[in-house]
Amino acid sequence: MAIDLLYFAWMREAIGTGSEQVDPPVDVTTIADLVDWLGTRGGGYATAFADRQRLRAAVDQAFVPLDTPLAGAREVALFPPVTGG
Amino acid sequence: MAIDLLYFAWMREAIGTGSEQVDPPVDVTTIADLVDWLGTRGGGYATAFADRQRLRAAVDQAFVPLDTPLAGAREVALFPPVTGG
Amino acid sequence: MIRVVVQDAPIDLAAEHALAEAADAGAVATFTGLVRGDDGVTELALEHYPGATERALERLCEQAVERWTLAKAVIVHRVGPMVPGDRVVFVATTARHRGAALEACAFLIDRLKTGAPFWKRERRGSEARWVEARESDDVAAARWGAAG
Amino acid sequence: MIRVVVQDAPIDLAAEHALAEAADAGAVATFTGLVRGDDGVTELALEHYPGATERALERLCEQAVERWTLAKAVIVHRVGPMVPGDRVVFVATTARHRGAALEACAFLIDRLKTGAPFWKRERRGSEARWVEARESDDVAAARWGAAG
Repeated sequence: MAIDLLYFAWMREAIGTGSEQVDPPVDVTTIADLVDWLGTRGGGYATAFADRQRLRAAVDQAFVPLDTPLAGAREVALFPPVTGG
Repeated sequence: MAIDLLYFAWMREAIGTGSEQVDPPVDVTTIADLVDWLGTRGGGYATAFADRQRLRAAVDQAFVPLDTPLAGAREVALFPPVTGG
Repeated sequence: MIRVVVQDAPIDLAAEHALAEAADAGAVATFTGLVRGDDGVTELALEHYPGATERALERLCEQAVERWTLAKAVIVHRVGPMVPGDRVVFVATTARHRGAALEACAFLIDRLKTGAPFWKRERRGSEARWVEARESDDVAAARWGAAG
Repeated sequence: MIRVVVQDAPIDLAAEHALAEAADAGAVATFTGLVRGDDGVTELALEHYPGATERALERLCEQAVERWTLAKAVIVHRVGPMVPGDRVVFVATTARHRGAALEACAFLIDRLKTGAPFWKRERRGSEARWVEARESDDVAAARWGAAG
């Protein structure tokens, strides 16, 4: 099942793109699984997701914890803690 | 000793003037004494100063309690509780 | 920087806010009080004690600047006759951090309500009456500690 | 009335404040965050999550309107590159009484710092770095109770 991924801030810079579409294997059932799977690509992905304490996520534009199931997700965003305002 | 008196808001309206100069007798030593003495004039003065709970004062533009001595005062203002801002 | 103005003219919010801004202090909090027309008021007139008013407002600003280490404190107060929607008072406080700016702004408007010589007279059509002091204002002012 | 705008253009403070004013609610509190240049910053760039940002800010405004019975809640947030002195964010809250307006304004800016997807990158001359999240922002946001 294809998922649109979005990356922001320094994670976007580390990975080298702000968005991509992926089709993870069936055993990737949570956001944490997805991050592990992306991390196996190494390079910028491994750098971006090295520190899980500094990783935040949104599923279909709603902020969620990393153990949230991916079931039905169309858009997943991965980003560092916000620093706005 | 001449003192400039100022009245504000409904006390000014009751008395009929916003300012006047008075020369109270020597036994008028505090603001409370001054108010008593003005009250003996009756009419608007008696009305204005009927309720001491609703009377505030300033001596030379500094807010003070009614038992403050008049010694050396050049300007005394008498007015109701403020309602500004 | 302390700026205190008591004026008959309408309050120019854009100009006053620009004066409150500072590139070395990133947080500006403001409070603006408007004449409310929802309970039939057709005119609000403010009387004040010239000289004493400015002195009282400057004193409040000095206290706020010291207590919250403000870069700027601004109070612009309108007097005379106004209509619903008009700006009666504008308070702005500028600090490096938002907590200080917001608290100092609340302090100034609470204190201004009880510690500065302004009196309001409301008109509803042909009937005018002086506004009575509200106990809730004394309570709000008291939470900041003893009046200075 | 809720107004949420995320824009590249400079924030027009006079126009936004006028939109926040209402003749039937006399108290308008605002907070404006400026780019600070006192620690050598020459440029601040803000990135955001389009769509999710507006949704998050609207949600915050809805919570504030309900909790403090606001007449209006306005958040205008600038994104993209800015220089010291530029306005980054403008928050305005309008209520019948000043306590509600001031508290709601503090709530919105505290929550906005931790609950909306914005990221800051500071430039000092030729060197750029992403701003790290501050624990003090989490503490400030937490004092308003559980995030909604």
